[in-house]
Amino acid sequence: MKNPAKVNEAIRHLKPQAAPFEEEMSLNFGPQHPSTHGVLNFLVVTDGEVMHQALPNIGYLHRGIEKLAEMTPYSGFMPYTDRVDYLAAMFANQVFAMAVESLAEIEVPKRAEYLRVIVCELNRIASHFIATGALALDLGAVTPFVQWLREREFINDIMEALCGARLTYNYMRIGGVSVDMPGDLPDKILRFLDHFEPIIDEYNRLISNNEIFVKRLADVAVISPIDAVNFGLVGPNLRASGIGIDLRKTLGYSVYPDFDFEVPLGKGFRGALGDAYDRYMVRILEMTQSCRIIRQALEKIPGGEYRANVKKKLKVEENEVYSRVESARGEMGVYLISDGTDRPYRLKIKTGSFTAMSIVEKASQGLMVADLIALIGSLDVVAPEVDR
Amino acid sequence: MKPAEVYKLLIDRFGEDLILAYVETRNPYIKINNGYVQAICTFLRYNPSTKFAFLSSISGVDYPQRNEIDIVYHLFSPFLNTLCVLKTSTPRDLPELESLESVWKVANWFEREIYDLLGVRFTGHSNLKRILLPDDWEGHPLRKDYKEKNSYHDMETMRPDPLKVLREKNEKSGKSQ
Amino acid sequence: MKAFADKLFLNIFHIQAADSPYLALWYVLMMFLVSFILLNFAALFAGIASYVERRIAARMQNRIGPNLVGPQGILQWLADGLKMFLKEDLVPQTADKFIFRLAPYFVFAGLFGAFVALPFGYGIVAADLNVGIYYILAITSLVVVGIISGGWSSNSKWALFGALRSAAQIISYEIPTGLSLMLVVMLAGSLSTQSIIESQGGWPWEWFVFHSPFTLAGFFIFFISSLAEGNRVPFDLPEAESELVSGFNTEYSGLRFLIYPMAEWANLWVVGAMVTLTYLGGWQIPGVRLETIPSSVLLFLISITIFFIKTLAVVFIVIQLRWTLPRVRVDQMTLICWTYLVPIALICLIGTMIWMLAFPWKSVFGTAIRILMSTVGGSVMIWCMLRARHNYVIDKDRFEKLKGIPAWYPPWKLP
Amino acid sequence: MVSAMETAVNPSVRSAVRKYFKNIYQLFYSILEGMAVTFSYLFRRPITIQYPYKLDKPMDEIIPDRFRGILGVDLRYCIACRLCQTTCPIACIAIDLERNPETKERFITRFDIDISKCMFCGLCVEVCSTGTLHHSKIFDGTSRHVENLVLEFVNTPVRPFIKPKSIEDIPVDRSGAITRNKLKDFFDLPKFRLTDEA
Repeated sequence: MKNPAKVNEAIRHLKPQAAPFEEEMSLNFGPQHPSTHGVLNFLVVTDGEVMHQALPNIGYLHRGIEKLAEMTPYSGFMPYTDRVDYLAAMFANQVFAMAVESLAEIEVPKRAEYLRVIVCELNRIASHFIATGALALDLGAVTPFVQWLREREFINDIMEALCGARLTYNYMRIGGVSVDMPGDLPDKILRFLDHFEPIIDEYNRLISNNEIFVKRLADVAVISPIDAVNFGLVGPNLRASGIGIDLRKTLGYSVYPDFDFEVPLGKGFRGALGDAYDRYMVRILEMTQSCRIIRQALEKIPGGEYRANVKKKLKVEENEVYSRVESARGEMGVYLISDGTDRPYRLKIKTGSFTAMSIVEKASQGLMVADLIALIGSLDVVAPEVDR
Repeated sequence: MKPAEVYKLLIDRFGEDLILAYVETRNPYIKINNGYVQAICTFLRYNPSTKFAFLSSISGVDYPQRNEIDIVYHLFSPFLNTLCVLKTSTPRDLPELESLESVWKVANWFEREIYDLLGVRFTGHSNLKRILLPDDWEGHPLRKDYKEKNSYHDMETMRPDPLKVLREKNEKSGKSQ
Repeated sequence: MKAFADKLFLNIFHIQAADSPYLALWYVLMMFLVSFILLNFAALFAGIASYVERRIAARMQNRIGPNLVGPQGILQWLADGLKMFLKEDLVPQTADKFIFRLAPYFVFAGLFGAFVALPFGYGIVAADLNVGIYYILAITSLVVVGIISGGWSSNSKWALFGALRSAAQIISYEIPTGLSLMLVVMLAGSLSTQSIIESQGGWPWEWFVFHSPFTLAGFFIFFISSLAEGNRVPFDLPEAESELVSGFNTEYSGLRFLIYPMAEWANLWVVGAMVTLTYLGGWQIPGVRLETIPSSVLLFLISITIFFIKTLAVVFIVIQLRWTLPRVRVDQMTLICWTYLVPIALICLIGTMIWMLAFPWKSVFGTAIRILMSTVGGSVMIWCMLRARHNYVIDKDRFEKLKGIPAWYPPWKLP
Repeated sequence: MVSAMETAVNPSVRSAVRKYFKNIYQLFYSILEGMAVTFSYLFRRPITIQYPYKLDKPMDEIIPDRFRGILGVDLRYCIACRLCQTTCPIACIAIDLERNPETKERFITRFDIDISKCMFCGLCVEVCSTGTLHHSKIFDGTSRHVENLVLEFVNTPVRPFIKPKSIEDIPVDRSGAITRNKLKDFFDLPKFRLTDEA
């Protein structure tokens, strides 16, 4: 840009401490850009291929879901939670249902919990498809992304047969789930898993082990464990930095203690600990674990009711709760305050992408423009989840 | 260590002036004095017996009746496997609190969000700007008395409800009799 | 070319061309005819290659690909081209309009000029220049002028990024390209494309690629650096769509935009033909001596077919690479060039010199090494096929169980 | 850049050389493996279907029964309880009831659904006790005017459904095809346009 003063003026409100460079160029990365996942905007401050910093500018998809919650009855809010994170809608469903159940002291039937776990893990796999596939797509490899989309289509079909929707499931209800699974669904899921598990291996041969891909991600955008904690990273991003916090294990909510699974941690697979490749690889490894959980859940699933008796017009006593689940993007929390009426007094949704997004400002310093997309892709940021 | 024990620890350390109350709810919270948020959080984070390393979320709640805004901090300690909820109030007319940015970097964005949606100012925050809404937005939407403007930069914020339009049209033509 | 024109003149008018007063006119006429044919060949190839590439890519991604325009979508490229024709030609307001309009012509001229010196079969070459290789290297360098000026003049930061990347890329990769071509020039003793082919043989062990371990390395260096010069994946940095939106051609539209992808696909042929003629024995027919080819029309046609098959095989591999590999970063791109390709190319150059002196072409040891190396090359290919089969078999039954339909679907069968 | 520099400045020259050639080997090996994968896909069946040109079976059979498509209303069974109206979180259902002043009979005079607003959550269908409201299997509800997306199910006032004596009196004929035809009319006929008034 011709006028450095203008540049500094433009970025001043985003980052006052940014030292002005004489030969600086500010570049609008997004909101319409092929590899910002959703509508995001980064102001890239650069003087060539190497960036000084990328300043995220969010809010393009802010829909005020928290405000909407204050106007919607408890039972009617479930469809809105689908829209928080459209790639992993089940988790938002679950965390909201868990919050209300905890407040209203509703006992969820065992079968419903198992059904929840099955669909959540399927959804986690589907979400990681997009995360890992889109990362490969951002780095220029188109085929892996399409391969994963194909696999995701099977999961979408399963979900469609189960609850009638492919993306915005609205499957869970306060006190259970909306419908029991059809009789042939376990077989369908098992057949999918049989097909899918060797495909992970094949996918690794196609792209994960590819030397160019490894070189693009290894040692790029390293997030140290201290930074990860400081910036509140959650989920796979945190575990990639070597910190083994998985709410499924630590909290043991729902029926997760019944299952035998591992929490894959980043250990510097091909580079430093906590680099982009670790974040990618942790997601790939998590898929296998999700498959294990689904298999166990299908084996152990008890019969019986799938939905507790809940009043249609649910009123909750004055109380408050903060419930959390391990979503595909890490800890997703709902802070819910009830005031005795049939709608929440305040509902706050804490998402993993929001905190993951805030680290971009720091982690992007000194990266190249091409690495920025690797960083965003490996953090698996979903724009609507950031903005809510 | 249960939240009640954390409360006892805090009372021992800071006294009743700073740690106001311990309230039993689903997630019991500790009510703290709004002037000492940073000190208490720093203590909780670095004290070897608590080690609340993670700031899970910061939320703001508007209470027009009390004329106060509550700010709620959810701290999580993986070592104790405990969630610690700190709550503090700030007057609604001039909401102001200490920023926790020096304790957890992630507080930066959480506080910006609360500033954006509830209008709470955080002193010592490096970059207190609106984060979700445009910079020239008026009002703070999560306040209970917030009324949305009809237009923003000459753009309508509402579209006519087709159901209402249809009803009016039908009534005009006398179809619905 | 001149000889061919003379011969044609004799056959049509039954007088020696040199005797005719219209000699110059005849030559000009023939020149126009040849350039017309070449341009059309290049454009047709670019069009059809675009369709074929999309179909192949689709199959690699479990899709069908374009299949609506014409039978099996074979006219898709025409529809796309027509659409581009009808689009408005937008020039950004702040662009340097003259250079912006001029830039595509450089690209056009640079790539299509290369076709002049490329052979298609025995004796079929528009101009059998005695500096053919040098000419092709020189004229394809014109492309970068078009890319840089196009990217710079559109006054867009993304386009500028693309243009500068392209400059860095082409300047770096000219060197390994030139060095690895030098091996061939050394072996053939000529810069003419035809005589390079003529100095090779029909059988794999008579190709330059298996002449010595050094030429084998040189072959890969040449292949990689021609990918880089043609902006193909993994070196498509100038237009990296996920990084730079569309790179240097972001601001182009309509027919001016069409030139860029068309040149890219026409470049596929240039890459394929160059690799074929320098290292893979060109149009040489196994077991047939050169002198017998002109006497038989059949052999003549076979030579053309062989050249086309080899070229298209290389083109297929280039396409497959594009749909397999991610893109390298810009610093890795230069790094690959300067730390791997250039030093190895230099070593190969010296190594080939010594090899040529130590084991002449016809010596027993040289032949044995060539046969051995071609066997190794063949076994690597077989290993690749076995791996592909392994990948297919591993999921075959499970897919069949999942979907209820057989997984086998040969590529020539069209859905 | 950093990683490359680190590999270049290795303390041991020998291991650096080994790494140099290992890099080349790994590059070639992984590329060949990747190409083997893509090549094998040339022999696998395309997974996509050519909607709507070539379908193995009709769309109704492909779509599962639980599919949440555009809402359909079978007015014969509507008891006008308005549960759907109150349940809908976004208020896209409008039901009007009117009473004939002479005969004291109630009539449903309006049953409109604003499909442009509907988010297909299925909560209304869940509360509908008679099965009046149901999801059809229609998913392509495109229209040129957003106003056309208001589905009007009542043309002439309808009497609410009265529970028959036995369950056998209710015929089970709520198939997707009927609903489809029903809805088709609503899409084809431009019902009203906001622009007409202006």
